[in-house]
Amino acid sequence: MMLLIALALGLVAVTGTMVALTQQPARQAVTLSVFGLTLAILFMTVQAPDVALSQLAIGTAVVPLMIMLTIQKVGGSR
Amino acid sequence: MPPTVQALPPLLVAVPLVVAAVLAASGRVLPRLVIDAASMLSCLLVLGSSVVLLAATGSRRVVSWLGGYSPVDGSSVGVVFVVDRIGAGLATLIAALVAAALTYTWRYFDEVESYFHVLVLLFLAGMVGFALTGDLFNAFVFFELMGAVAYALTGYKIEEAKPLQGALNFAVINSLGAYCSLLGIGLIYGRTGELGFAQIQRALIGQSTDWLVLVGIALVFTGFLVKGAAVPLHFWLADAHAVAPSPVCVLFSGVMVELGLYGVARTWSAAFWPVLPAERLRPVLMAAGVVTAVVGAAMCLAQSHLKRLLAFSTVGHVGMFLIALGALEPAAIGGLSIYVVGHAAVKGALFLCSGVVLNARGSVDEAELHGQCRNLPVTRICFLLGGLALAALPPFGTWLGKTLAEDGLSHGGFDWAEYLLIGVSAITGGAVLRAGARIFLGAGTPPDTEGDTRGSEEQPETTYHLGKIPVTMLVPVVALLAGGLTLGLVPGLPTLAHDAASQLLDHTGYAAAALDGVSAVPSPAPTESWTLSGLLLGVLSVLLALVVAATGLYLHRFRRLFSQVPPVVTLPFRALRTAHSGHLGDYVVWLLIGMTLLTIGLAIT
Amino acid sequence: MNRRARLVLFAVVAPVFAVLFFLAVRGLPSFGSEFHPYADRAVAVATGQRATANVVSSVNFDQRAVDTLGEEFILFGSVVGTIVLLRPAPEERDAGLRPAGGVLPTTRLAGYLLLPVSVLVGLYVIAHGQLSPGGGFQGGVVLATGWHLLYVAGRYTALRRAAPPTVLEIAESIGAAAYTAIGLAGLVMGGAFLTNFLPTGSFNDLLSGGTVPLLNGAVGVAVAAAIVLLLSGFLEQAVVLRRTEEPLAGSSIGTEEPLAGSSIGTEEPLAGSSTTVDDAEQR
Amino acid sequence: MTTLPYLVAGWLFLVGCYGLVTSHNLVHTVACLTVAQSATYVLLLAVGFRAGATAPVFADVPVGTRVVDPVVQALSLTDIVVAATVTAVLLALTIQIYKRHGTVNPDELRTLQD
Repeated sequence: MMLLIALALGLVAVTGTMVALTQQPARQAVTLSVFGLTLAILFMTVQAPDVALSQLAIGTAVVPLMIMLTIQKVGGSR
Repeated sequence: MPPTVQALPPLLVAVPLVVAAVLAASGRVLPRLVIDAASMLSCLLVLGSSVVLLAATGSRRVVSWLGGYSPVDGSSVGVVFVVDRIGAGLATLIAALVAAALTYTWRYFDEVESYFHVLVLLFLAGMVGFALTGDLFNAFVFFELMGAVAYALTGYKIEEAKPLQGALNFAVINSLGAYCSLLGIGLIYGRTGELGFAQIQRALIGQSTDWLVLVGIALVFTGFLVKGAAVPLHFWLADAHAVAPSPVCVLFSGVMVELGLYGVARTWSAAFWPVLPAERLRPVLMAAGVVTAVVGAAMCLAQSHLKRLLAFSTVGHVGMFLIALGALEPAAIGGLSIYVVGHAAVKGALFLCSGVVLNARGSVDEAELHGQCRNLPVTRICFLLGGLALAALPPFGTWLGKTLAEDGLSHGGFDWAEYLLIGVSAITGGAVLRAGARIFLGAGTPPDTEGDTRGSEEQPETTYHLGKIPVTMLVPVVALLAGGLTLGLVPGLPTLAHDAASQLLDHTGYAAAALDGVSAVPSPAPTESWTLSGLLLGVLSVLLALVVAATGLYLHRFRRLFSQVPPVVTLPFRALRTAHSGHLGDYVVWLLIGMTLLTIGLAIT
Repeated sequence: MNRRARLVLFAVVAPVFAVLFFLAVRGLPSFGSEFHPYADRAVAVATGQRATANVVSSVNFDQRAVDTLGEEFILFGSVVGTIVLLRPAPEERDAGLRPAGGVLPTTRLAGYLLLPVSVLVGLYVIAHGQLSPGGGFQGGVVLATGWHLLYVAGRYTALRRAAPPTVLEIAESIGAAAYTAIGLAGLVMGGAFLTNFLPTGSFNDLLSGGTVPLLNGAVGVAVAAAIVLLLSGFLEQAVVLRRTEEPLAGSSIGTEEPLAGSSIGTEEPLAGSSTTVDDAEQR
Repeated sequence: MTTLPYLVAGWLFLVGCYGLVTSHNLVHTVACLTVAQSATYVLLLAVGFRAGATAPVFADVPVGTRVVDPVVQALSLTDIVVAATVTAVLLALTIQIYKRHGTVNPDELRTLQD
């Protein structure tokens, strides 16, 4: 179990770093969605299914969707 | 005490929330008058209940366990509201300021729907909840409620460029500060396993002061001090205040910022003191206060945008509040609590005056308005009087509070603080008087203001330039000033304030009230009121303010005298202004610097 | 500060923060420890007198229900704030909707079929909040995203017709007001605000938990309506509102790689009319 | 492993801040803010973890089973919703800034310089 948690933590750290380092707007929504997914996995491994469900719904769907729509509005310009 | 008093604290939060929800649902069909009346009525309801609570807290703390989870053997799973005199007083102040803002708004915005009122009511509930709660995470929730609503209120004027940027800076920095607080809450929870202030306090007794609690406390304080605008966490303040609608500025400057400082005082006194003795916290608060006061005063002088000038004067005052708070003893904090109320009234009136000017003349730029507002008689008197009151003109509440705080400070051995307080209030008051004299009296010449944030591109908040200022705009201005004046004349107020401060600083009494049901408080012992020297010092700071104003107005006549100012003097000043860049990235770096300095400060003292 | 100065300062302060944080967490109980006094009490209350199998729900909707009240109104305030901020400025107009097309019949069918499924799942998750993982938030979000399958399936018009913003705003307000009203009922019936005044039923029953399922329901309605409102606010910005001087056909998608690549993942109605006119380039 | 989860939380906060400091695009800024916020859930849930315990839901396990801390989970739930809504407000501001300033690059927003 601890191994799974460690693995999930590693994934979260890596994908979180990717979000911060991804400056291209077009990819923002995707990296953020992946980050949200890894967080949800982490929450499952630490026995927090309620939080994982919320994170899955909000962090991987709603927030990236809003970001995507915003990017669509403000354009891909840097 | 009848049990109904215990029901009041949650009602103070619930009533504006319900009314806000109902107004949001029916705002499209209700006439504007009904919306105005309903929000005003609920605000007055909160005001009345706060006054009842204020009266009830004379003899005891009012403790309400939400959800009915009254503690058994000193422990509970619920959330508690613990109302003491300071909490009830803050709730009263909040409701009074919201009432003033709502009166002013009666004719202010042309929007037909109820959104503005809904947001203001939510803001009211958030602030009151924050003032009353006795639980760390619950405080975070109300902190965020205040925040989320405040960001939207700041950016309310979407037709303009500046409010949007100001709102964004405000939102990002405040959110980041709130996350710092939450990280801190996590750390503290890891050590104590508790979230209630009183439970945390009891869990911390006997613990050593290690890095965990120091960093945890510093993180919690960082969030509060971002809202409380302590340098270098203050950058958002001027950006947001300069651009938010004027009635909203009244709430921001008058009480929201002060609630940040209240958060520090409350969490320290009710929860963290066992691991953070006063000797450790005092120098940190005082150092932060001195820097904040100096930066605020210096920046205040440099502004020509009226609302930005007032915003920086708030920063200067926050510095003074921090110094008085830093004494951590009842006399200074008693004075401080009067000072905060007086400042809220006076600053509120000044912000509303600039709103009137903006609507009447389409600008809030000091240079552009030179002599333009001679024919706004009421506003003119109120603005200039407000400037004098800000410089602590006796017998305004600002003066009474300041002189009591100064007495408390010098009794505690901080004589230097007295001079600093006089200097800062003279400078900020002087800057306001300078701007007022130029705008309303046509004194001096237009100043030279290149590259500043100018106040000339602001757009009025009504769609038409008001030919005649509606009386609903002037009533709150006059009422606020009158309130600020009366505050200084209420007999026995110093005793009540001193008593309130003693309650705030009574660590174990708070925990006993929350957890053991021992809520009675000792009846106040009469304390000394103001002295003759305090009166004279008040007059002195007003005279100094007049000198500052005159210097600002007629500086050009002495230009030759100043042409040889060595760069040693001008350089820090210029650097200071460059630091206020309006750039988010800068502000984030400053936030991290502030947080680390705070931790290191708490660690080395 | 210029960019370089900013980075240098960050490079100085970040390691200091890191060291302080490291020192701090060394003082925490080691990961996975047994020390959780509040948690033990919360579990005892939830499984004992309150008969709420999902202890997280018991904490959220009963023991610390006021946190959720605040959170509910943060959501509510943010939605109102977003509506206020995204209201059309004077120079903007409704550019009408893009011509339909680009949606394959299979996609449309999938969208329509998935809609009832997700609504059912959402309702189930809300109703079982006191028993199993899930509840008002999670179910509300599922409901809201289900609603947006209509967008994938058909067009934005379908969404608007199905749930005009007014109705949603009212639903959201009612959800938020209901939560507070249940709290006030607790004050009247049980003597304390937000107290769980209903009979708690028997453990692990669908109707157990007293007011917890009711509050869950209120939150579910409010969250679902709020998320739909938020998303449609952004959709409206991205799809419908144009500046008056802009050509009608012009889309603000700057590249030929519009939404299709990302999470909606189907042939986008937007893609059909996409051109390479870019708002920013026009300036 | 005794402090790794806490350190990941600290890392997320700092990485989020780094993103905020270096951002060229307000949408990216908002994304980075959510990364900084995610540090708070990771920390809270890590603090509440109990080795070998199950989730705090007694649907399938008997009462009395060791469970992880439900309180921090409730806090994290609240926090997640708060994060999403604040993100919405920030993105709405970003859209309006784009309309009024013609850019979403923080380096080019110059209206509030002192």
